[in-house]
Amino acid sequence: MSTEVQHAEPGIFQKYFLSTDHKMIAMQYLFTGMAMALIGGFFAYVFRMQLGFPNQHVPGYGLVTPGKYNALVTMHGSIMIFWVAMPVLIAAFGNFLIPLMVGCDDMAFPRINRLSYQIFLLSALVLLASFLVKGGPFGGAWTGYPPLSAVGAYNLTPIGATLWLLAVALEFIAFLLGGINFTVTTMNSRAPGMKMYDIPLVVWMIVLASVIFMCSVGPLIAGAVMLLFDQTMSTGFYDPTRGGDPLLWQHLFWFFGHPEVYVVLLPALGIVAEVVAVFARKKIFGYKTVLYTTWSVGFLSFVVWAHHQFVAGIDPRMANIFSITTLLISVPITEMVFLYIATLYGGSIHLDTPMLWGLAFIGEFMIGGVTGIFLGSSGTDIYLHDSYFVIAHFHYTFVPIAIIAVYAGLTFWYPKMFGRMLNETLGKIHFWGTVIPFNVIFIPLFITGTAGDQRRVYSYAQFAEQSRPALQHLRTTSTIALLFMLAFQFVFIFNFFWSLRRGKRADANPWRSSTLEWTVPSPPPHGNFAELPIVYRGPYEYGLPGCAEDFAPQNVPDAALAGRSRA
Amino acid sequence: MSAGAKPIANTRSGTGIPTARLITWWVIASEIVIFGGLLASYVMHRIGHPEWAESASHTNTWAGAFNTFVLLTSSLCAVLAHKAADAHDGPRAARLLRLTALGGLIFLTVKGFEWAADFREGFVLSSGGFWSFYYTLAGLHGLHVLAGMIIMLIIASEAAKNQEMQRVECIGLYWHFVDIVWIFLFPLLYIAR
Amino acid sequence: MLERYLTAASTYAHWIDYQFLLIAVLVGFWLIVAEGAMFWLIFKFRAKNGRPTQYITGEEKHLVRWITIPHILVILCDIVIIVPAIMVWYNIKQVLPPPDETVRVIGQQWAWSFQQAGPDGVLDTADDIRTVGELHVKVNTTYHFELMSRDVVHSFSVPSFRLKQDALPGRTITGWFRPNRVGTYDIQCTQMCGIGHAMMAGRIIVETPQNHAAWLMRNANPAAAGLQLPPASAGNEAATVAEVQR
Amino acid sequence: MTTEAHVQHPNYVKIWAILVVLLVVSVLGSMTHIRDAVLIAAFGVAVIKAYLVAKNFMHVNVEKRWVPYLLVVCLLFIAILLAGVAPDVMKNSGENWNKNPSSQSAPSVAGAATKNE
Repeated sequence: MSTEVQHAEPGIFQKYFLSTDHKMIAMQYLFTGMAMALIGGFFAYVFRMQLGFPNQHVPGYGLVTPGKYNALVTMHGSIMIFWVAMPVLIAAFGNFLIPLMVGCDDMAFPRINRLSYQIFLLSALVLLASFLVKGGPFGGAWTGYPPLSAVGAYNLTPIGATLWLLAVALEFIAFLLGGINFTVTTMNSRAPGMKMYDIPLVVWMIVLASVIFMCSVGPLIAGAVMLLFDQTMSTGFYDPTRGGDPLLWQHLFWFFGHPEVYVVLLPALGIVAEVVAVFARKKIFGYKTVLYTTWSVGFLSFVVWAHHQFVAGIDPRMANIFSITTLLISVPITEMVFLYIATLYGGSIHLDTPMLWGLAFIGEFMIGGVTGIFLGSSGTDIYLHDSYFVIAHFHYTFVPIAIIAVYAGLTFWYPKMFGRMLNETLGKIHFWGTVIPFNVIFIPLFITGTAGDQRRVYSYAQFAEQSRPALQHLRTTSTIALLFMLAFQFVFIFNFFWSLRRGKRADANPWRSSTLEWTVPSPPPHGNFAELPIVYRGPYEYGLPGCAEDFAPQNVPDAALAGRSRA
Repeated sequence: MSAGAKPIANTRSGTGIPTARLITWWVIASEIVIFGGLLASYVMHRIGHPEWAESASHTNTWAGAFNTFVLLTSSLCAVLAHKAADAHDGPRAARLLRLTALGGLIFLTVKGFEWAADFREGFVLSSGGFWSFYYTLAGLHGLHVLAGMIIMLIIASEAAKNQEMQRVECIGLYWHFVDIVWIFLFPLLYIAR
Repeated sequence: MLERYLTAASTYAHWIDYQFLLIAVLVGFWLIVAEGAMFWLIFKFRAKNGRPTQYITGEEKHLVRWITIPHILVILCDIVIIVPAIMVWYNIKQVLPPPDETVRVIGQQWAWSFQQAGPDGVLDTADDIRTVGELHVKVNTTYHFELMSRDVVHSFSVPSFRLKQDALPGRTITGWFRPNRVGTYDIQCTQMCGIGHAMMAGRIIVETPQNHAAWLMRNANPAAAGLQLPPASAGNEAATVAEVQR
Repeated sequence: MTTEAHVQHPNYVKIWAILVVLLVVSVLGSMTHIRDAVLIAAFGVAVIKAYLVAKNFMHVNVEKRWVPYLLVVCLLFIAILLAGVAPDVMKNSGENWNKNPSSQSAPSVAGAATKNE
C-alpha cells in the first residue's frame, strides 16, 4: 500500500512555512530553538562578563546596570528552558523521529502540528518584543514570584512582565497541542507488529515527557491567568493585603516546575539510550526496567515540588515530607543511570562523536544528580538555597540535557535529516572544546556557592564576606572558561552548515542501526516509507547470535535474518 | 500533503480507539488539570477566608440554577446528536448539534445579564477576593462554552452532509465535560455561602 | 567542611556543616564508583575488530545482581543521609529554644530594618531601637527574629550563621539564632526582589555583653522622643572587636 | 468513515430527567440555610450528577479501561496539589508563622530606607 500522494509541487512559502510534513515542522522547531539558544547564550556571556570583570564595559553590550542584569538573568533562564530545551528536545526530535521510528507516514494530526509551531513562533516573537518595550524585558527571575511580578511599581518592568507572562502562556499552549499530537500518534499510529515493548526508548521518553507536561502545566496555566489579572486588572490573587497569598503562585509554579525538569530530562535520556545502544553495538540492559523506572520517575515528579521552597515560608512540617519524596525520586533515577552504564558491558564501543556526547552526558549528569542530594536534604538546603551551589547543580543537569544530549542527537541523526555526514575531526574538536570548559565553568561555582555567594546578584561589592579576592578569582576563571566554550560552539555551527552542502553523502544507514528510521533513504522523502513497514522485533537487537551482521533491523522477518549479506 | 487528504497515521487505531476520540480524551485530561488547579485555588481561599461568604451571598442563585438547567438540556441534545450520528442520520445529528449550540448561546446570554446586574451593583473583577475568583472561574468556563459552540457549528455543517460523523461524538464528549465543570462550579459559586 | 569556606558563627552552623560533610562523603564515594565503572567499561569494551558483542538482554540474574546490590547500598546511604537532615531541619526550623531576646526584622525594597527592645528589654515599647541595615546582638544569647516584608518576597540570610528564611509580605515568620563568635557578618537578601536586590546588604555585629550594653545606652533615646537612627558607626567599634578577638 | 456503534444508547431523556430532579434538590437544599445540609446537598448532588453524565452521556463505562484511569489520575494530581498547598494557603497560621491580618501590613520604620555607611 504505497503512499504516493499526487499534489502540485508546493511553492517556497508553502513548502517551508506552511508545510504540514512532520520533518519540516521538526526543522522549523530546531532552527528556532538554535536561534534562541544564540540569544540565550549571548545573555549568559554578558552577565558572566559582569560577574567575572565587575562594572566594566562588556564588549558587544555596554555597561551592565543592576536592572539590566536582572533582566539578562531572567531572560537567560526563561529562554534556555522554554525556548531552547523544550522545542529542540521535545518538539524537534519528537516531530522528526516519532513518525519515522513508529513506522507511519506523518503525525496523526498534521495541521494541529503546524498550528503548534505557529503558536510557538508567536510566543518567541512576543518574548522578543518584550525586549523593546518601555522598561525593557521582565526582570523578576524566570520563576516570576509575585508580588514582584504582579505589581509594576515593584519590578519596574510592567509591560515586560505582562509580555513575558503571555509568551510563557502561549508556549504552554503550543506544547499542549504538540504533546497531544505525539501521544496520539505513538498510541494509535504504530506500524503493525510494533507492540508496546518494541517502541524505541526515545519515542517512549518523548511521549512520557509530553504526558507529564500536559498533566503538570494545567495548574500553572490557571496561575498564569490569575497573575495576568493581577498585573493588568488590579485583582488581588497574590496580594496579601487583599486576601491573596504569594505562596499560592510559588506552589502552582513549582508543581509545574519540577515535572518540567523531568519533561526535558526524559527526551535527553531517550536520545542517549539510542546513541549508546548503537555505538556500543549492544542491546539496552533491561529495556523494561528502564521503562518502569521512567514511569515511576514520571509519577514521583508530581510529589516533590516543594523542595524548591524549603525556606520560602511554607509550613516547616511540610519540608520533611518533601525531603523524603525528593530522596525517593533519586532511587529510580540512580537505577536508570546504572542501567545505562551496564549497557556498555560486553559491547564493542565505537567512540565516534555521537558516542562521545552520549558518554559525556552520563558522566556529567551523574555530577548534577549527585549534587542534588545536598539540596534535597532539607538540613543543608537552609544554607545552600538560592546560592551559586544551586546554579552549579542545575547547570550540571540542564547543560547535559539541553546541550550535550542535543549534540548527541544532532550528530547522530544529522545524516538522516540532511543526507550528509558531519565532519568527524571537527566534531571531536567541538566535543572536547565544549565539555572541558563546561566543567571549568561550573566546578568553581560550586565552591563560590559553598562560600556563600547568593544568586541573581550583579556584584558582590556590598558584601564583605563575598568580596574576598579568592572568590573573585574563581568567578573570573569561570567567565574565561565560558568564553572558550562559546568560541568552540562556532566550530559546530561551521561544521553544521558546511556539511549541509559539502559533507560526505550519507546512505540510508550510516551507523548500521536497527530502528525503523534507518530503513528509509536520507533525507526521508515526503510520506516517509515507500512500503509501510511491519515490525518483527524490538528496537535494540544488536549482536543477535545467528545473524549475519551485528544488527537486526526491526522490519526484517526472522527467516530473512540469517541470509542477510552485509548490505 | 494537500489539506484534505488524511495521513495514514490518522486512520490507524493501535489502541482500538479512533484517533478523533483519543485526542478528545487527552484534551479533556489536560482541561481537568487546568480547571482543577483554578478550582483548588478557589476552594483553598474560600476555606481560608470565611468572610468571603458575605460577598458570595450577592450571587444570583436563580440565574445559576437556570443556567445549570440550560446546560443539562444542551448536554441531552449533544448525546442525542451522537445517537443520531451512530444511526448515520447526518441531517438529524446536525440539527441536534445546532440545538446544543443554541443552548450554549442561551447560557451565555443569561450569564451576560447576570454579570450586568452584578456590575450595576458595583461588584467588578477587582472588588475583592471572591469576585476575582467568581469572574475568573465563570469567565474561563464561558470561554470554553463559546469555543465549544464554534467548533460544534463547524462539525454540524459537515455532519449535515454525512461527512466526518465520528466528530459528532467527540464534540459531544467535550460538551459534557464543560457541563460537568459547570455542575461543580454552580454549588461552589452560587450555593456555598 | 563548610567552615573551610566560610566562618561558622552560630550554634547550629556546625550542625549544617556536619550534614554537608556527611552527604559529601557518601555521595562523593558513589560518584567515584559510578564514574570509575563507566570509564573502566569504556576502556575494557572498546571496539576491537573481530571481537563480536555479547547479546545481553538485561534479565540475566548474575549480571542484574551487579546493579541491584549497589542500588540497595545507595538506598541505604539515602536513609543514612535523610535521618540527620530531618533532625537538623527539625531542630532549626521547627523547635525554637526559649528566647533571651526578640528582634523584629523587616525586609523592604532594598533595605533590611530592625526593631530591638530598648533598655527596658520589652519590644514594642516607646524606647525601642530601630536601625536600618545594621543589627547589634550579644554573643552567646538566643535571639528570636520575627521576619516580615513590607512589599515583595525577600530572604533574610546570614551565611556565617547558616541562617536563611524568606520574608513573605503578609506573614510573620519566627526563627531563632544564637551567635557564638564575636565579629561583623554579612546579611544578604537571597530572593530576587527587584533592581536593588544586590544593594540590600546589611551587617550583623556580634558584640560582647559590655559593648552591647554600651551601644544600647548610646542609642536609647529618651522614652518620649521619636525614633532616632543610629549615629555613624562608633569610631571605637573596630577597637572593641580587635580587643575582644581572642 | 462511518463510526461502528460501539455504544448501546440508554434512555437519555430518563437520565436527563434524573439530573433535573437532582438540580432541583440541590437548589431546594440551599433554601434551608442549615449550613452543613446545604453544603452536603449541593456537593453530594454535584458528584452524583457528574457521575451520571460521565457514565451515560460520555459512555465512560464502555470505553477502554485506561481512559477513566487516566482521568482519575489527573484528579489525583489535583488532590496532591491541594494536599501540598493547603497548609500554607488555606490556614492563617502554622508552626512558627502566622498571616498578619490583611489590614495591618508590616510596621513602618521611620525615615526612608537610608543606607547607613
